[in-house]
Amino acid sequence: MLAESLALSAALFAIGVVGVLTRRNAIIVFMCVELMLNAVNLSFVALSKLYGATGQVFVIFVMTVAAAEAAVGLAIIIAIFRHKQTVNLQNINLLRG
Amino acid sequence: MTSFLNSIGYNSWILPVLLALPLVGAALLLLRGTVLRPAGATAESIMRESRRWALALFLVEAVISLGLWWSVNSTSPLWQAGFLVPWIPNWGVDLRLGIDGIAQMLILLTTLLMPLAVLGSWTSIREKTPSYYALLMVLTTGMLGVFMALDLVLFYTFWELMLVPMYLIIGIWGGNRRLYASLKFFVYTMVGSLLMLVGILYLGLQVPDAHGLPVFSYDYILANVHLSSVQQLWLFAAFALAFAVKVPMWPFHTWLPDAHVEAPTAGSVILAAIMLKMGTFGFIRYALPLFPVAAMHPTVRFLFLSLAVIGIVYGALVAMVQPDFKKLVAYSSVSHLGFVMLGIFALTPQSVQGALMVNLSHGVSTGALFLLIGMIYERRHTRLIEDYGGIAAVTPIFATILTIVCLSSIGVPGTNGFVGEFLVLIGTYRTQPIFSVIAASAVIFAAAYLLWALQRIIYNPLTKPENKGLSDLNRREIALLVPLLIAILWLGVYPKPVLEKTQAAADRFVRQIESGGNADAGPTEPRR
Amino acid sequence: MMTVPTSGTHALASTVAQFVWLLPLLPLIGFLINGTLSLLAVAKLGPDDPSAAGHDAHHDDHGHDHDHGHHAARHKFAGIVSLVGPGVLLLAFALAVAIFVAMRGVEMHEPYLLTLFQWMPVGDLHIDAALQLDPLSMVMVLVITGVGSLIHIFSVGYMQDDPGYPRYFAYLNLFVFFMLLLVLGGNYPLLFVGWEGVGLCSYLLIGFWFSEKANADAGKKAFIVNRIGDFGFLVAMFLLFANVGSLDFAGVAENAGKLPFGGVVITAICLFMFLGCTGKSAQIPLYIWLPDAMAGPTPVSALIHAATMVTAGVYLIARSSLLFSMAPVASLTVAVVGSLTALFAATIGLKQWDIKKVLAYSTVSQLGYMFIGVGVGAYTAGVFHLVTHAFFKALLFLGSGSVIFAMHRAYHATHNHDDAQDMRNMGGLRKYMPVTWTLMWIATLAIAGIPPFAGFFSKDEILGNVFARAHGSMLSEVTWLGVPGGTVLFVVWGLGLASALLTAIYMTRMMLYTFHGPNRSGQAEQGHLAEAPWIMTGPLVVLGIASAAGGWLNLPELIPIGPIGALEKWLEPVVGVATKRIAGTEGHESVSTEQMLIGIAVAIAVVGITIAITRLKPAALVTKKESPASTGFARVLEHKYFVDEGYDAAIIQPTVATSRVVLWKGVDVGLIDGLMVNGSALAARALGWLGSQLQSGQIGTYAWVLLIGVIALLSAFTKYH
Amino acid sequence: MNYDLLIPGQLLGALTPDLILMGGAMLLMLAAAWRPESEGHQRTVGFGALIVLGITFLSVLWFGAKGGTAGPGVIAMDRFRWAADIIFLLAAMGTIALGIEHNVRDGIRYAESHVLVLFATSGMMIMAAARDLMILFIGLELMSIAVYVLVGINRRSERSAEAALKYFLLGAFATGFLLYGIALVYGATGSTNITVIGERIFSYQLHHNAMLMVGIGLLLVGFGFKVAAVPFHMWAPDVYEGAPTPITAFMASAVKAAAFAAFFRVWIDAFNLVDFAWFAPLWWVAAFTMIVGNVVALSQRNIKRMLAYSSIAHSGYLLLAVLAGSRLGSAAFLFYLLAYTFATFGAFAVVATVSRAGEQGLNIADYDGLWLTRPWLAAGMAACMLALLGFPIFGGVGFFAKWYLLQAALTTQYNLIPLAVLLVLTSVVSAGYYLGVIRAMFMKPRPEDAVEIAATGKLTRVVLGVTIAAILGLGIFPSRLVRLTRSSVPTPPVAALVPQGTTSVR
Amino acid sequence: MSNQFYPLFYSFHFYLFGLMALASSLMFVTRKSPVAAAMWLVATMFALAALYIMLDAQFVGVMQVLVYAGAIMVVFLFVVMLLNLGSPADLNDMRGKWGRLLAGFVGLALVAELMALTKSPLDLRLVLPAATDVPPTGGVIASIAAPMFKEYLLAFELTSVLLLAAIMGAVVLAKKTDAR
Repeated sequence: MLAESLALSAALFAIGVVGVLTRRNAIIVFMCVELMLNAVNLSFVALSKLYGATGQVFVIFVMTVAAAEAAVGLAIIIAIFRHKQTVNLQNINLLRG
Repeated sequence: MTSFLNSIGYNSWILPVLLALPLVGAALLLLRGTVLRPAGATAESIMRESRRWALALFLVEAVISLGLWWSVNSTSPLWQAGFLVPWIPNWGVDLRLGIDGIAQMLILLTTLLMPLAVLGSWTSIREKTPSYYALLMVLTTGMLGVFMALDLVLFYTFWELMLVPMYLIIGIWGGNRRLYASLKFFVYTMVGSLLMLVGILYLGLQVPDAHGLPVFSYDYILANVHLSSVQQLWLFAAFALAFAVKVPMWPFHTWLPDAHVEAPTAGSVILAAIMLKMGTFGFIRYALPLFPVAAMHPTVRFLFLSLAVIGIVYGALVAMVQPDFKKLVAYSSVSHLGFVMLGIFALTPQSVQGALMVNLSHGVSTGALFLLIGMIYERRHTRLIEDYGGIAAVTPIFATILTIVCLSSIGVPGTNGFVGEFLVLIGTYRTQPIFSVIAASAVIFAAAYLLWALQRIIYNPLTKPENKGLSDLNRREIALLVPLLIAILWLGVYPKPVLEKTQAAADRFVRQIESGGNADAGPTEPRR
Repeated sequence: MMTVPTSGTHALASTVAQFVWLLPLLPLIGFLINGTLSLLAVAKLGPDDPSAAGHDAHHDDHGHDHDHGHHAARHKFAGIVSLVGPGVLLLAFALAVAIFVAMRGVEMHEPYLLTLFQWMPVGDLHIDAALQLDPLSMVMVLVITGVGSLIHIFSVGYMQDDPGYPRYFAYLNLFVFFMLLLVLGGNYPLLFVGWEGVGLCSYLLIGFWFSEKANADAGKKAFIVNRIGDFGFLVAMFLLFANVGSLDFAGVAENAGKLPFGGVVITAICLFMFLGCTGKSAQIPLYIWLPDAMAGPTPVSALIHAATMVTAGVYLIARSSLLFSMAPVASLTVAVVGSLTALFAATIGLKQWDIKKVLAYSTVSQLGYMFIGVGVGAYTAGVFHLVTHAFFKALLFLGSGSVIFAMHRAYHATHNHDDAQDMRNMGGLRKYMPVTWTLMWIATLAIAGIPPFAGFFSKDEILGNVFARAHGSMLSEVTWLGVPGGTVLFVVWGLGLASALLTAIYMTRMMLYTFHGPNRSGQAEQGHLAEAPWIMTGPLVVLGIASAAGGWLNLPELIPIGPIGALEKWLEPVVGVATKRIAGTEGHESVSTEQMLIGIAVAIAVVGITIAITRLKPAALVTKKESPASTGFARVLEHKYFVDEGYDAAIIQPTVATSRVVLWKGVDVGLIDGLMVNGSALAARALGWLGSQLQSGQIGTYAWVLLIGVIALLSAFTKYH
Repeated sequence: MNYDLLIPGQLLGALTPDLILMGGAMLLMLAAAWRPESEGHQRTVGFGALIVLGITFLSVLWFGAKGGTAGPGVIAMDRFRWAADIIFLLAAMGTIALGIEHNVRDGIRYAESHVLVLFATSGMMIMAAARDLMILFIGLELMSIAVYVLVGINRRSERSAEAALKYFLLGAFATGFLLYGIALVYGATGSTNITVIGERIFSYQLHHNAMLMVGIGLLLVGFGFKVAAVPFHMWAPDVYEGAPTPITAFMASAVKAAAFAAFFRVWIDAFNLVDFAWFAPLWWVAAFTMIVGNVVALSQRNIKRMLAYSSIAHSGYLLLAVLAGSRLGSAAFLFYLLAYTFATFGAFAVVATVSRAGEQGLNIADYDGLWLTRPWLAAGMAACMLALLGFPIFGGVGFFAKWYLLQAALTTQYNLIPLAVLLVLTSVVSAGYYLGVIRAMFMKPRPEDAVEIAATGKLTRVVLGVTIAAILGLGIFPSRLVRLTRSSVPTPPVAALVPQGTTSVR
Repeated sequence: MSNQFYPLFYSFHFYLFGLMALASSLMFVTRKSPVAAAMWLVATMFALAALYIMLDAQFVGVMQVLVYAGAIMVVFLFVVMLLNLGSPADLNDMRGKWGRLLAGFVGLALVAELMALTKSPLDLRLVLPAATDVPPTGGVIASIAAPMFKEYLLAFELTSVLLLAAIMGAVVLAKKTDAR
């Protein structure tokens, strides 16, 4: 099932990417990134079948990182919402050029 | 004189001292203008003080450099007044100085012109004078360094060193379009020189020393680096571009008119008299000896001869229709420097010597022209030829000197201009008759543009009321022009001492190139 | 100045000739003194700080109006200048005479060479500052210093009221210096120094009254046109050095023989050299500057534009006779151009109204004669005509100067602003200036070729030589542009005769309109017309004598009224070889032919004068103001065949326009600066602007760009499995 | 000594400087929370942070001087690491020094901002040390998360918040790629250890393994994002502009340096053998980075944006060192990074001085005639601009940095001459905007209505003085630095790790 | 790749959960409402957790449910609610039709390129013999604990620093802006 897992991982990753490209809500974009990380996790888990439990350790680390990112990311989104009253990325383009 | 100079070890310290002195002066002057600025100083008092110090420093520089006239044995195959201190050993870069007859003349030209440049700025530069004179000093170091360096990286450093002061001099104290002109000057020069940088690097890495480190010593590269003709071609292109921009050869010349027109008087003088010479010097010292096969490849040679001749004729023709006198002189520089390039690439003893002579005499004549323009500009605040006319009636001394200088620029025999051009042309004729004949036609155009301008400035009816009140030159101005007039006549009537000094180096150059670079004639290591 | 006589063994070395360097030095000293005085007189040094001084508008200095004659007061240095200016010339003349005497005492097989210092020693090129004294240069030196002295003296009177008095003498002295350098220089480059130097002085003197645009224009034109010729001279020198290996006269003489006779090289050398001569000596196609040069003071016209400088071309060819004798085609070219110029200028001279212009075209025409002479290898004849022409043309110019002086004084007195040089404003001056009238008639007869005046002998010798060479000489045996040399020379001879006829006509016309008939200068002015002071008439008298008796310098065998062929013998060491080479063995005509030739020449001169006297009606003339514009061919002649306009339209304007529109605005500003330099800068900026437009501030866009990068990168990486 | 990294005690020993920094950061975090936020407290903590950095710096110097090697394991003990650490620490000190005064002006009173700089720096030090992709990843995240916050630390500023959001979202996006790349490389080689990866590629002939290729490609995306290489650079200008100026300086120097250090080590140690695959893509990335960075910088009016694009361009130059990939490349790389850090800090110190609260005074037009009122400031800025331009003497060490890069490029077996030529040509373009600043400062008059520039703070003065002195001093005497960087190259562990349970191919 | 035989039951469920993950992730990216999208993401995570367990990574599967779906996603939802972004009406969230099409296309291209990774077989020599069949002694947790606290001790400790920094950062950013 390794090949299938890797393929599924790639597909999920691509879906996450497509989500980033199509969505304009900052939170949803962020969630799409989370999906990408989950897809990578799947790869790690699948590979751990092959190389031992190290891959699973990586997944734990990635989860931690994701949690940390979530904390900071959501704080940032709240901060911008305070300024703009929106999280629509289309309206967030003060910095340009 | 020689024994006296030997007794004080002149040759062992003169080059570094010449380089360091202006830098020290610049630092002191800058400090005086800022941190150590006396209480209650006005712009006027600062101006008076800084110009006095600058003049004093440049006079000292000029006087001590005069010893080179005697101390340098120009017939020796060795570098003279050599100086060597390691700089960046890991990169094979050293402070390696030394000169030959050619460099000697250019150094003297530089040191002797700088006091005049200061005098030319005496009253016309009134703002930020300490910085101005400090920049002039740094510029001097850069220019002298270019003529002294025997290490390619060092050479490049000096080459670039003079760019910034000149950029600032044009950009800060220049005319209305100074921003455009200064940027153009800078970028133009940089395009060429950066490619040369790559070329220098490539050369230095060719034959590493015993420790596998690159070597950038000129002599070492000349002796040890053997390149294929394709390599030579590329490298020659990189070097030649840098120098051709500086010379400037057609079609890389368009920075020159703008830079000249916008620069303050001293800037124009230095640009024309010395900086352009660095380009030709580069060809003689670096581009040709290092890559003789490429340079003497028929196509390349033909190209450069053509560009030189195009520059000669084109510069003259375009100069003819310039409404701005400074621009006219700028284009005339293009024409004159074309002679130098023609002489170099024609590669006969006469043409090369002639090229060196044109180098010097263009420095003197064009320097004087720019000084004169500066003087009249200070009075009338216009450089347009049409704004003058008939002023010989009110400013006879100005008119007389301007006439003499113009004549020397035209190349009337008996003045310096003739000797160089004649030698270039007669030498060139032996190997490149067609080019020589086309170039000789410039004697007509030169007369046309300069005399036409002369007529419209000092002759014709004195109709403009503003011109009727013009005051003639003052004592300072006359005093600063007289040395140039003497040089004009001296070089024209009795150029032999100068020709003798450059003879050995020029002959060596010709032999070097003709023998395809592996000549044993190249100067060897400097004395330590 | 270091004097290192290299020819210490020469017979002249121990004579006064060793001071030959003093010859040019004397006028140089004069120049320096006068020049300094000139500047001292006018110098008002500016303020120490010109930029601060600004323009003080109350500076009411407008007194320096250089129009001559407006200032009654003499120059403050007039005394010392009057002493120095002509003084140095007289000293030089004295020295020249002394050297001449010394030379007569020794056998001059080879020239006396005095090397002062090395000038341009580069590799195998050795150019010394060396003076060369030989019979030819001696002749020239005598003419220059002699005629020059007279003209200097004349100038003291003529220029007396001019505010630029010291400047004038400075220039004049400088001119003599360069002229002496020209004839004394021991090699071509040094000769060239003098050559250009005299051009320079001519420039300065033509534009002496520079506040008039026309004068300044004329000076500039003279210089530039001369420069075209100098270009040729330069190329000739390059050719010489490249092919002969030397630029010394001695070296050239030694090595020129190695060149193939009549070959391309020698012909090219000679033709380029002749191009130089056409510039300096005002031949077709470069003659155009000389008539304009009359803008200078009249003594200048006499000295520079008649007697000395313009003959430098003739001197050069005589000096290079060895070369020309080896290039028959070139020699024929010289003769043909000379003859065409002679005729062409003479026709223009027919319709000029300005008295000096008439003389100017006459000079051009006579120079053509000289070139015919040296062209056909009659070097002595050419030089002979040079000398006699120096006498009578200087006289004519000075005479006209004296007329203009009188006219000007009269106009000045009555505040009339009419043209003082236009013959339509003159007439009947004989009454007021009889001395001038007499002397000018002598000169006129001389130039027309009436025996026994000087011009008759020299002109006849030239025409005779042409005729002789035409049937049986080296020249007659070659073809010139496909035409046999003999035929060419016959044509030349014919043209020479024709111009002799015209010369007689226009000279007589000039005399008639100026001195005869009723006076047209106006009632008021007539009272002020008077003969010039003695300082001006004195030199005229001397020149008159010379014009009358100059023929005795080189009498033909047919007229044995004195030493036969003195000049020919004198010049034999210099031009003898070349003359013989061209003339060949069968050079001489029979006595009867020669007699016939003389007869024809005299007849033509007489006919010309007669035609002029009978056909021209001075009484019918009206003043310049009232004259209607001429029409038809007369108009063409009056406008000098529109040659100036033609040059202007065909060469000058296109060159200037091309330079401005195509080269400067097009190539420089447009192509290189606009397209390449600023264009690339602009392109970079435009690209930058585009790039910053892409930077829209939208995270989505950024993610898109990033992803495109990802896809591109991955596609590069996935091709390796 | 040789550290056996499998023994926890020795591992900690090998991490001494990092631990000092992290410990100090934690202590300061407590200190920051100890008192209510105020300007004075912010300043106190800032000085504390400087002290912590100083101690760390000394320990790094000590390690660098003493040397020491490490056995197989997750971190390296080579001088490359210490050299990189020196750059991070210098930048961090500069950031805090500028930050203390800048915070006061902008009304940022959180002492935590300095603590976050310390955290970010410790992340960087981990990155420079990491010999394992996982460690590298966590170090990178530690750095990134801290910097995300720092960018948005000016809570009053909408721009700051926007910059933080952009940086965060795109950063997280790019992290996804990086992580996926790590996973795939792991999948292809069975290890995340850089040394082992390199060895396995060699011993198992993985040169054309597709998973490895895709993995490398994705890693390149991840690193490319962090170093702001085109086309992953789009965030940089916006974020640089929006971030508080000291943080911008920090990002332009330290963050980039850390990413590059890790990038360099991974590329040289792990993927050296598959250069055929990454060489061409990276070549093009480098070329585009130079071109886009320099060209777009030309049209900038805001000086921070301009410096952002300039920073992009410099990433392109640095990629040349990665491409050269040699020992000399490493030396040139470190040399360049150091020179660039100095120049950047000098420039941003001036920017911080000239700017005013509320993101004012950041346009190049605000520099018009600066020379007339603040000559030293203008001179300093000019030196920095010329250093960034790579100009000899006046630009000091900037020239030698470029020179070294070119030297590295021309001494490899790869044909980097076209890229070297592109480097110099784009440098010419860069003259267009660097000189623009000089031109504004020196050649234009000071506008009548120009706002007076506040006095330069003491710390800013120190930063400026030190950087300028370093730029000019090293520009005249670069020899020692050359020697140091030449000896600071990534070195493999002393005893190569032999993969267990596998048989060697040969 | 591994040519190990899998029972049909196992395969069926593997594919089932795989398809669920795929389908719910597609739903996730296409929902307009943030809340709905978040719920679909949670579904994806559950499906993935099931897959983890099927891949013998039971501990990770549990962590996935607890940490990811349970904690992280709750925080997401919390923020959505906090900012009152619940209703889709006031959001023009999605790109236009062309944007979506293009994104889909680009996504396919990306998948195609990523799929290349499956093209070359993994080198079996790399595979640890112990990991192929024999279940590790000490249970599932021990097999994870060993590398985590030995080889990756450093990484583990670093994550704690990371979390610390993140917490502090979040606090600093989310604190109420003080009045100026």
